[in-house]
Amino acid sequence: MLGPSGCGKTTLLRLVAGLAAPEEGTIAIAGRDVTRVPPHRRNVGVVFQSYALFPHLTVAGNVAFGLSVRGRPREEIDRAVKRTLSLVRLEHLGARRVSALSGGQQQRVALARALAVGPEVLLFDEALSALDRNLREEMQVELQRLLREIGATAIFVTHDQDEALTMSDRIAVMNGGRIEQLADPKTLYERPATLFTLGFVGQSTRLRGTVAEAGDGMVAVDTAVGRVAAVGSYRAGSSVVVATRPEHLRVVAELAGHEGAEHARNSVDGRIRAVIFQGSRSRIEVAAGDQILLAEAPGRIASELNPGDAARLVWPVTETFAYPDPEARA
Amino acid sequence: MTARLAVGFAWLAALAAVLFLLVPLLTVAAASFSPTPVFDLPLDGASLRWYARIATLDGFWPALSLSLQIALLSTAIALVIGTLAAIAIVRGRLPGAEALATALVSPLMMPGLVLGIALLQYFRAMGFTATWSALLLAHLVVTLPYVARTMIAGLALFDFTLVEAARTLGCTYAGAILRVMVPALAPSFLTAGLFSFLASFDNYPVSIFLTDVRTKTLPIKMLQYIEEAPDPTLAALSTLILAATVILLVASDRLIGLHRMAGTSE
Amino acid sequence: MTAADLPVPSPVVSPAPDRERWLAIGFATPAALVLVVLFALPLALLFTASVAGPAGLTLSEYAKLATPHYLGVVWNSLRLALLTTGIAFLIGYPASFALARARGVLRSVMLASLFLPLAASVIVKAFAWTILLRSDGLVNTVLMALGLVDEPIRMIFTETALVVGAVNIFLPFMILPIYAVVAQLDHRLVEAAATLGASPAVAFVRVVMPLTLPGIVAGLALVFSLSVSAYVVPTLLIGERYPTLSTTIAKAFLLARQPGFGAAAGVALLAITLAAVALSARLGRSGGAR
Amino acid sequence: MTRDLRPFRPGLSRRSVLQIGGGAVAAIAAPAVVRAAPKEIVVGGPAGAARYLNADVFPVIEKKLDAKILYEGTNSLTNLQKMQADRASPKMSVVIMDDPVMIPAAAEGLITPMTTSAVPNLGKLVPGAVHRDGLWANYQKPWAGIAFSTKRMKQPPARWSDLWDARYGQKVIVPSIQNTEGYWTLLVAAHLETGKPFSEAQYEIDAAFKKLKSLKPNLLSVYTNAPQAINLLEQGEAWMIGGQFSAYTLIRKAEGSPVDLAIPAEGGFAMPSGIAKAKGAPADALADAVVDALLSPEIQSILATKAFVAPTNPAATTPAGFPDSATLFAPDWAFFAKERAGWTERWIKEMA
Repeated sequence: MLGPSGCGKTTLLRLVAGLAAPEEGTIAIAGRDVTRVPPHRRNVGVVFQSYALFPHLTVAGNVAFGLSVRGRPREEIDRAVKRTLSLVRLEHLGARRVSALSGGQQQRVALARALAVGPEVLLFDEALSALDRNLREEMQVELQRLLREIGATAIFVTHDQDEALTMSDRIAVMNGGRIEQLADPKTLYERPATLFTLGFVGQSTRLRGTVAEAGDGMVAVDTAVGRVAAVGSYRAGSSVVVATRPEHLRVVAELAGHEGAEHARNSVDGRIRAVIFQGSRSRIEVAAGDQILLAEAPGRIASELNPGDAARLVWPVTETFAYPDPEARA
Repeated sequence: MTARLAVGFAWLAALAAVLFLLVPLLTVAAASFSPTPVFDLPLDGASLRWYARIATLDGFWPALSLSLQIALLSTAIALVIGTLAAIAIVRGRLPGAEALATALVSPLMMPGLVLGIALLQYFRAMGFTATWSALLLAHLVVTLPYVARTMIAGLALFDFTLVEAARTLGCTYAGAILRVMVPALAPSFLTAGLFSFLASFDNYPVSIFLTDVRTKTLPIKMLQYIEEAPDPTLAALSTLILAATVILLVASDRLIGLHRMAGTSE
Repeated sequence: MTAADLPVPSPVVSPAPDRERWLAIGFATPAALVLVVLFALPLALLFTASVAGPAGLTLSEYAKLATPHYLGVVWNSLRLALLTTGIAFLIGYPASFALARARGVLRSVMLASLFLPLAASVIVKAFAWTILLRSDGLVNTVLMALGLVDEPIRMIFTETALVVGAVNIFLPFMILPIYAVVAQLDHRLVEAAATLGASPAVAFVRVVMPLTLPGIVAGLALVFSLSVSAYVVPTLLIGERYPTLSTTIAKAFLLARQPGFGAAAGVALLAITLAAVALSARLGRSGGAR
Repeated sequence: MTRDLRPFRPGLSRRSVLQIGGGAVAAIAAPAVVRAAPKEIVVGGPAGAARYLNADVFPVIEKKLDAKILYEGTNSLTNLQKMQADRASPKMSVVIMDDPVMIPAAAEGLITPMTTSAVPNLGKLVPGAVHRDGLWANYQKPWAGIAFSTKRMKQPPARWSDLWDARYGQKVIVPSIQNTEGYWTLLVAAHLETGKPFSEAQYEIDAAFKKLKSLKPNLLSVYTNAPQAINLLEQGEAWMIGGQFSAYTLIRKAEGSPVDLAIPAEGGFAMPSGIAKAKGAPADALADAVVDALLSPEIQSILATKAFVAPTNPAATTPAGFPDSATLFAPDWAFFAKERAGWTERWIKEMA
């Protein structure tokens, strides 16, 4: 579950865990309706943002907690603790107090504690956000490995799109308490269903305009910089925002021969405003009228571009999407 | 540099506080060995005659037993309802939380004897004359402020996610409070419980109006003994109570320690 | 799904706020019930006498309180409470930090010395203070040995003795609630503040003080309430030359048989103290939010 | 003053408040009614008297009456407050209080008259010992003088004016007027200021306060808590307590404390210890019998030797060295009881 702070993703997680109750609707885990089931009988494992490790218990005590609450025999608990701790590679720290651990270790204890009870669903609430960048990336890989080993369903809550794209099979983008789109990472990125998803996941270039012609799932939109074709079904006269990903925009030095050559392409003429070097790629800002359009180009091409040059931007119509204009609506 | 000074100052203040608090107690303990009937220091010689006298004091054991019953019960009840109220106040979803927090301390703002007179007339006006129950109810009012105030402070820094974590791990709400919040807040619970127990065990301004000839708490008996004669009997009695409290403190220290140990082996 | 039929984003609705609120109300109810049934109602009943005159409602009992003598009595109570609370805080606040740092036997001894005095009756401790503070007592002997004074200074039955005794009796109620909070304090926060460039003093004022405010407010509220309403302490340590609201109330009810006046003084005491405690709680809250 | 003596009466709002509270309290704790065993009786009185009454007096009476006496020893004013609250079903059948407390108890209708038919000894007491046609009687008269530290003073104080002697700066303690024995200092002050005999001086209160003010440099403390004051005297921190009485000081002396009681030349005073029956109390006949026993020569002889008090039954025998009861001045307690609240306030204002 991906979304900005306050969008309700943690609340949704708490609803799944049973720590909050819905006013309406149902929650089902593996087909079982758990809406009225209290958290302690839902068999979910939660890794909290703050980890919520019990300060009065040791590492092993924390991991054993869920099983000992369930009244399992001591030998079984000991075995499970040992197994789970080795899973998170902390078998040597069982007797430590949790306050004596580093952030990454604490995170792994929290994970081990959630895993030890053999939950049907694992819930992660911003579980990696407290870690520094390197550790976070390391943990992402390790978590993926672990989750594959265990084979449990895991729900991550995060506001970090990279983390979401890296770790998930499916992503629910949330905004204002609603799911904007539920899709696999690729679809989500390539076919964002809403303007919000488009804006929240990755970069975009947008133009505001009015639908001039419509038909067959395609629209032609008049924008401040000319007519643009896009995928979408709107009536003529609707206010829309057309958008595409910067990497689809190609900067073409003024080569007259290309004009109109490819029917399935949009093109806009403008002037290069800035070239921002970003390693393997560069970001290029092109001014067209009073609009600024974002494009990306491989370093090799970008090095030939200079601010002030005239430039034409070209991109495929199939990668251009039209969305209702939220401001016009308001 | 400033930090080191501050730490030094803190230790100095703590040392001064400890000495300051213990000096009158040591004075009492020393005076209890007086060979003369005068509650005074210095002593010439030492004697245990005032300890021997305690055994002969009439009504001492029933009074001690009553005081223990009332103190333990009122503390137990106050701990439960005071902690619940503190949770409600600290979690902040309670309308008028701040007003309730202040109101919960208000019984301490009344001189005990006013509370005693008020409760006496109130109970009698309702035809309620059972001394034991009246004492318990009155002591609940006396002990609740200590528990509530201490727990509100203690809970302020408590991370309630711990309770939620325990719930997702299989604890009921009550179980999570008992297995996680209570041990994690052991110092606060210990403080609240001891405040409450001792406030009840040492109370006389409220009790004096509610006790009767058959049902007297220890402080009321002690007041009677000192009225009979201001001799070192009271010093001896106080010294014994202090000794018992030391044992109680060591025991609770051990208990908390044991609890921690139990936690590690879980 | 087409773009045209996308739902309009709506503002966040927190789930079932009523349920949480009802739970909180449920939790607070037993304590509130005890307060109302066993404190507010009995006092209200007793205090109706303060406005009950021979011919209906009257405020004449309150008018009596407004005379210079009784305003002086109110001031005595406040002065005792303020001095006691202030001194107890000055000693208790730093001491609670040392207590939180102490480990092992040292901590046990320190904690014991805080709880132990609560087990000794105020009357016995007053006897002890008399022995310590009298003209040939320990304190005067030490002062003279140190050459600080030439002849014994009178301490018993003075305001000094009163405040010393009151601080002695109420100090644990300042230290222990603060300690309970300080002990939970995450020292990484102080370190974090230091890495942000805060000097120790600034880190203390901006980070540590606000975090320990719940403990401070608890300590101040307890000690102020206890010392402003103290009856036995002033009676035994200074006597009649320092009349307080408590001793005045006691006299009115028991000796003078003037429940009306006693009730009026009781209402005044409760009002003053509630105001002071509510104010300190509010200051604590605004300070904590800074 | 009469206005202030009115009992608490439930009004309308009060009743409704009680109903709310009653329901709630009943829900918390079901009331259990404790009934006294048939041959048991509760006697209320000052805590200070508990030891000698329980040790030396009650066992004799219990044997005689074949009954059990339970002694409720509490401060008189607290006892009065409890009697008032318990007036619907009194717990104490017999109460022992000083006359100044008997007077409000009588005014509030808490005590009931005794008759010579039920309490024969009532008719045999010295004149002036029975008040208001048998509403209460003085069963003993401790005498008051100046208690002094034998450790500090080789010679007992000879006159009441010694309390004012400049040699005793901060060495003197006097009882608060809130205590019955606090009256003696006021009375002596009036006598010293006006030169009139006690019987006339007792009404000269302005003069009394004037003289009393000049005692301030000598005062170490004004006590309401007697044990603390006695302790200071026994330690030798205080040299004299003005207006202390025999049933306290001489018992301490007998136990070995370095204190004694002097009767100054101007005369000593009779403390007014009264006994009465509580109105509507259980075990009425037994109460009569207990009061009669306490007024009997046999018991009063025991009291005299054990508690150092003057008997009020002339048939009782007194040990040697007791002051003649007739020389002890007994003041107008009704006047004292009426004025006490005002004097207390004035005392606090002027002596603070």
